[in-house]
Amino acid sequence: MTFHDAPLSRHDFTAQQSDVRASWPTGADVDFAESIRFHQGRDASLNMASVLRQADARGAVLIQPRAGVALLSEHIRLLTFLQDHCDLLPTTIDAYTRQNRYEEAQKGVERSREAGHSLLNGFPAVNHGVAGCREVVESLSKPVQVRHGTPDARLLAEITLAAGFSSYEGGGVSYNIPYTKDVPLERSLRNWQYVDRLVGMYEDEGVRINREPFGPLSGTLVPPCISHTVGLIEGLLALQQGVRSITLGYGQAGSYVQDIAALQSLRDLGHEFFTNAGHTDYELTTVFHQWMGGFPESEARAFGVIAWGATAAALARATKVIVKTPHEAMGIPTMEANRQGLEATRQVINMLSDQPPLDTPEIQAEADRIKSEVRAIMTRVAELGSGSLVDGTVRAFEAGVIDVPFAPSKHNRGKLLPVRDLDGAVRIFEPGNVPFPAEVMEFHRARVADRARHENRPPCFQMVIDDIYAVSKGNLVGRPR
Amino acid sequence: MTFHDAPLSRHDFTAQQSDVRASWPTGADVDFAESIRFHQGRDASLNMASVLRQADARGAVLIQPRAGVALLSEHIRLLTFLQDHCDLLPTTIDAYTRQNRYEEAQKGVERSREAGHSLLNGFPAVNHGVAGCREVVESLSKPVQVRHGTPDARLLAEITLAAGFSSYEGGGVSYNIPYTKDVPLERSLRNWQYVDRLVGMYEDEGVRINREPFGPLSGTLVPPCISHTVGLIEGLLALQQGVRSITLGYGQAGSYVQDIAALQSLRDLGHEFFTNAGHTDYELTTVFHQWMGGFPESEARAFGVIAWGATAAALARATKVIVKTPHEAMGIPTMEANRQGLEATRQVINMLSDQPPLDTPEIQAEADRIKSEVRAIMTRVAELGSGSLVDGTVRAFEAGVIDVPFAPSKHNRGKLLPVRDLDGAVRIFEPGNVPFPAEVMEFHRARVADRARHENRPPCFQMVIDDIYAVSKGNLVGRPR
Amino acid sequence: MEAHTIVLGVIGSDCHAVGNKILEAFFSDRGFRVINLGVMVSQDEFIDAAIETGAAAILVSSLYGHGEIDCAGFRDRCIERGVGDIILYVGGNLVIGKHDPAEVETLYRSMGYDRIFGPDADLDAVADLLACDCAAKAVPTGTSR
Amino acid sequence: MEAHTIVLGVIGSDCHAVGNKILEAFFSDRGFRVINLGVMVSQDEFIDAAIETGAAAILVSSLYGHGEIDCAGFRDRCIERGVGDIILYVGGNLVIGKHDPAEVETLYRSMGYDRIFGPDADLDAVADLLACDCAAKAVPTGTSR
Ligand code: B12
Ligand code: B12
Repeated sequence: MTFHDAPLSRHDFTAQQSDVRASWPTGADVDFAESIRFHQGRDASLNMASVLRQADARGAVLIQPRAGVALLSEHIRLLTFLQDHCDLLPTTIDAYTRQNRYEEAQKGVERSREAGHSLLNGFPAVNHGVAGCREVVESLSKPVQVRHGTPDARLLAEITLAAGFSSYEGGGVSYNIPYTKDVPLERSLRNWQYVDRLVGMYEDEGVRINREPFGPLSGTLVPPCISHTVGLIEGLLALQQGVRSITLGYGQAGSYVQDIAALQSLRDLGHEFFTNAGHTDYELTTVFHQWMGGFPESEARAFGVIAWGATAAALARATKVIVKTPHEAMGIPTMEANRQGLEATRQVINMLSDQPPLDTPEIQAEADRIKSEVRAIMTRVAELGSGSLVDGTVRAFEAGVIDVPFAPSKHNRGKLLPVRDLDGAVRIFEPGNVPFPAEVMEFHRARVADRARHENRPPCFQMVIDDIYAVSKGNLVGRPR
Repeated sequence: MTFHDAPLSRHDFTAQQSDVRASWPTGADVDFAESIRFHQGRDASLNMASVLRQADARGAVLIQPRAGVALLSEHIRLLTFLQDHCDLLPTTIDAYTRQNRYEEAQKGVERSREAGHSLLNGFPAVNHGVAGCREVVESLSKPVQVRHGTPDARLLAEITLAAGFSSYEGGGVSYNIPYTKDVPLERSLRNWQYVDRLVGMYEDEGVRINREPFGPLSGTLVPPCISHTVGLIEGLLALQQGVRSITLGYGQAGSYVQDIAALQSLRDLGHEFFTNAGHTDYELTTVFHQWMGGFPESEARAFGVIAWGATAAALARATKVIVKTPHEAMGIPTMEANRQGLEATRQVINMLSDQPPLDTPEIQAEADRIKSEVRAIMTRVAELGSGSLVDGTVRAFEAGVIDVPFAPSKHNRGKLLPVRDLDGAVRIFEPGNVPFPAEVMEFHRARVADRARHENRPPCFQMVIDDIYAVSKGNLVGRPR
Repeated sequence: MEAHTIVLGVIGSDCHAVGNKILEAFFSDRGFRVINLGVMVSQDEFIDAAIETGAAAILVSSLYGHGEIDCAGFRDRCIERGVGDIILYVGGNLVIGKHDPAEVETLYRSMGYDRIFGPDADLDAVADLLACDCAAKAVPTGTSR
Repeated sequence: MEAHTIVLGVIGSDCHAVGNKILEAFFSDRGFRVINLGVMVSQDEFIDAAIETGAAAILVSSLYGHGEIDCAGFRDRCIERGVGDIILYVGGNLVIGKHDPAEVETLYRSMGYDRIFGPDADLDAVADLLACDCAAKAVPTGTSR
């Protein structure tokens, strides 16, 4: 299985670049040469790729919050507070910026200034421009990553990377399908090729920027094979454009057997697909997202969910964990709630990181199953693309070969239906057009049938709905009342 | 290995009973016949033994807080609030009552009334008498247990069991060695034979009262073999007196391999020793205590510790878990903090109880090691006792054959020194006179040496001190700074 | 009795799709005729659909925190567009951060929403209320709401 | 310089032994002559030991919550017994429940304790203070503390 998508030519890239930079006034301030000098002058401890590489070598599990507010000074205050409690810093971008609605973001900034508190759900980095973002980066003593959900993230990348951010989350699938309603996949994939090529240009100048496909997708009962496939595709697309530091992500399902197997298989598959595609000179690390579905409202219960996520991450030795907060069900966390999530996570990870990682025959069997599912899907993607990964991906989504449950995008089939089995693992109830190997599908069916028998009801959509609510109501499997 | 300690004769019992009941005015109100009728009239859902038996059959993990305040109405309010968040209720007794200092307890009640809040660290059940305790029991819709730390708990048992409590924690070793300074072991063992005989008399009348040896002892780096030995001794002594429902306890060490192995081996050893001693008609369940050592002051970190305890308990399928609170490091928890500990615990246990219990070859190896240690110690106890378990136990403590680390009692040798190994398991640094099998001791030494090498310091007392502080400082193993 | 028509959607740039899919399934199941516009719906799209289908009510979701901005002026816009008396419900995580539900309710009431729900809304209770509100609206009275 | 003698113990019916064992090891290591009475020590036992050994200071621990009752009147008792100017430190979980440390400090200061510490006391800092206080006491001055 080889893909021949070419790196964006300098010509294509430059043609796009002037439009991109002209699409909002702050784009004019990007100065690539200056920003290379800036990055090169910084300590390795401020570079995400470098810090991740070292953690990976030590087997350490790092922690990172989500955080972003409308105003520059507030945002700096927030991150300065959080950096004492975490290893890696984020800058979460607001939802207008994610849709390139910079005017609305500007209005949000102004209204936030009037209100005296943030009315935006993130930091509008484009509006704050290179100088504002540079101020953020320079105020901090840990590596900072841009975390968002932007199908066309070219201008955001130009500005934030120029400012000194050293990691950039997202990808043409993972920041489209779960985040938009009607952006054609080919368009977002092309736009992300630009971002990856930009990162590749930094790489060409000796500056390593980390790239992280967004693993959790819709955050809701996503079977590992689906999110792994998307991560591998985005990883391969990034490598094609010259990216060298890739962090593959996965959102906690809640079953420890499945979660540990998922993280193991994600790493294995990454190396398998990347080396098979001829890449050798890359760094691969992993990120585990604490439970991404609906949270319980009770803060105490939320702490339970947070700690269980920390446990799975530590037992699986993820390179880093994205941490939730006790406010998750209710709203953007206060600084203090954010710190609490980090502290609870840190305590568990510290207590566990001296202990052996967990591996059992069940975990191995699960990992093998995930691998065979992913290989089957990727084989179809390759067939559909006849040499082009972009084409293969677009056609795979059209055909429902890749299908993300509960995604809002029209370009996602939405025929696959997941459901939990008796042990709490996410299984396939309705495969849609995803090409599961026959014996694997047999396994899923049998597991779902077991549960249905146990609950005395046929496998049905209500079961899926019950599963969606289950964690927020204090369980993992959504049992009938 | 058989022990021939006889059940207390009716004559001996009655002779003691009048003194016991006369030792504080409220003793006069005990009416055994009435209390039998009361117990018999109650629903099975209010009987601890019955609820534990059913949970055990279902593989459910129940949760129980600690709670007790000075004043009756406040205590009822507290438990009424907590019962919606737990499965089993406690009544934690204050420390004056534990030392039979009822005058001081009385003063505490009065001063609490004046102050408008509790100045006692528990509920002075003897002072409140049968009628007060009956009011507690009748206000509640879950089984209630007496939890204390009383070397001479005869009057407390007379009063609380008569009032309708259906479970009684403690034992002649576990409520002496960690809780007192100079009470001769033989005396507390004899006094607890009285308590067990009293429970046996309830049993004779068809009322099953659950008994629970206190597993955690000093709560501080106690090697599982030590606490298991004490639990087995107290279990056997109870069975000898006619007790039929026994819950063996264990305090979390923090290493999941060791903790799961400890709970498995505790159950196995219970059946092994109880049936070998000729008992067949008994019910055995287990209790797992969330971390019993020093807690972190940060409430968020405390939640991490609490959730990790819940995780180990669920993965090991303990019958019940005793739950800590986010206030643990600071003081007796408020009602609200108590609820938070329960909710966090419940969330984790619910999410895990659908999932398979954890078992690995490492866990089996650890469980086998614990079993061989316990068998070696129990063999010496039997030899020393030549047929009497009471004598064997007294002599074993005199000789340091059983040795509880960090216990305050003069009747404990205090020569055994535990320390964590590289993986966080509690190992033997200095065995004192505890008869560890040679190959097992070899293993401990090797593990400790490994750690010492890794930390570049000899195994030393500072290492032990570092381990004592470790969890409260956010780790498991106390690494040198 | 004829089914009441309701328009459902997630307002603004909000992509949270899961609750929306559940609401569609739930209200259909409870006998409403549901026009679901999905995520990222503008005020005018809501109103267009309501006018087109003669809907009795619009159920607006906002999860992502920009509700305070996106939802403002919705009633005024309904009045401008000639459907000033349509039933307006709003629900979700309606403001940035964790806030007292009573404050949130006051805020949205002042924007002209008839009923305001948090993320913990009991859907059965909502459906009952909605049925009543729709029925009351169907009965022509002299006074406007 | 001669080592200062200090008396150590856990007051009342309190059995918490771990901190006490650590304090003994720590203060010995820091050069004090430590008389450790262990757990469950009465006020008079503390004072007896202090008189017998000519101790400069008594370090009282209370962990279990009854400190407010057990520790009251200690300074008065010292005065009665003729060692009214002995240095009195107290530390641990000094009241029932989680309280503002400042309140706890005021409460114990009113009982006549010179220095009051929570369970998070930094022992190195304590030892430094104690050495100073003992040295100051050793220098005879006209004024009493
Ligand atoms: C899953 C999730 C995601 C997924 C969404 C995938 C998808 N496309 O659906 C992903 C990861 C993509 C995501 C992205 C973002 N999210 Co989000 N997300 C969640 C999460 C964890 C669960 C949401 C969910 O599916 N719940 C399950 C469903 C069944 O419940 P529900 O959505 O609440 O809907 C129910 C009720 O609200 C109610 N309801 C809803 N609408 C209405 C309307 C009426 C009339 C009535 C009666 C009832 C009602 O009924 C519904 C069914 O029961 C929540 C937090 C939580 N709840 O735990 C955060 C949350 C909603 N997200 C949040 C944010 C901020 C974002 C982002 C902006 C990223 C960021 N800054 O962190 C982006 C949004 C980008 C965008 N353009 O919208 C915030 C909103 C903050 C606030 N309001 O203060 C939340 C609360 C998390 C938090 N505490 O920070 N998210
Ligand atoms: C282990 C433990 C036990 C063990 C003790 C075993 C033993 N014999 O030592 C057992 C299980 C037996 C136990 C029993 C009880 N315990 Co207890 N126990 C603890 C626990 C978890 C840890 C204590 C510990 O060993 N810490 C480690 C050592 C190194 O720290 P430390 O004891 O705090 O000592 C340090 C500092 O306090 C300070 N310090 C102490 N004294 C002094 C003095 C001076 C002058 C200075 C400068 C410093 C100083 O320096 C020490 C060394 O660093 C604490 C809670 C916690 N801290 O997390 C509860 C705790 C102390 N126990 C408590 C209680 C109430 C009890 C019981 C009454 C049972 C109950 N109702 O829950 C019984 C006591 C019966 C009795 N007669 O005393 C409460 C006290 C409540 C309060 N003050 O409001 C606590 C705080 C738990 C809680 N939040 O409810 N306990």
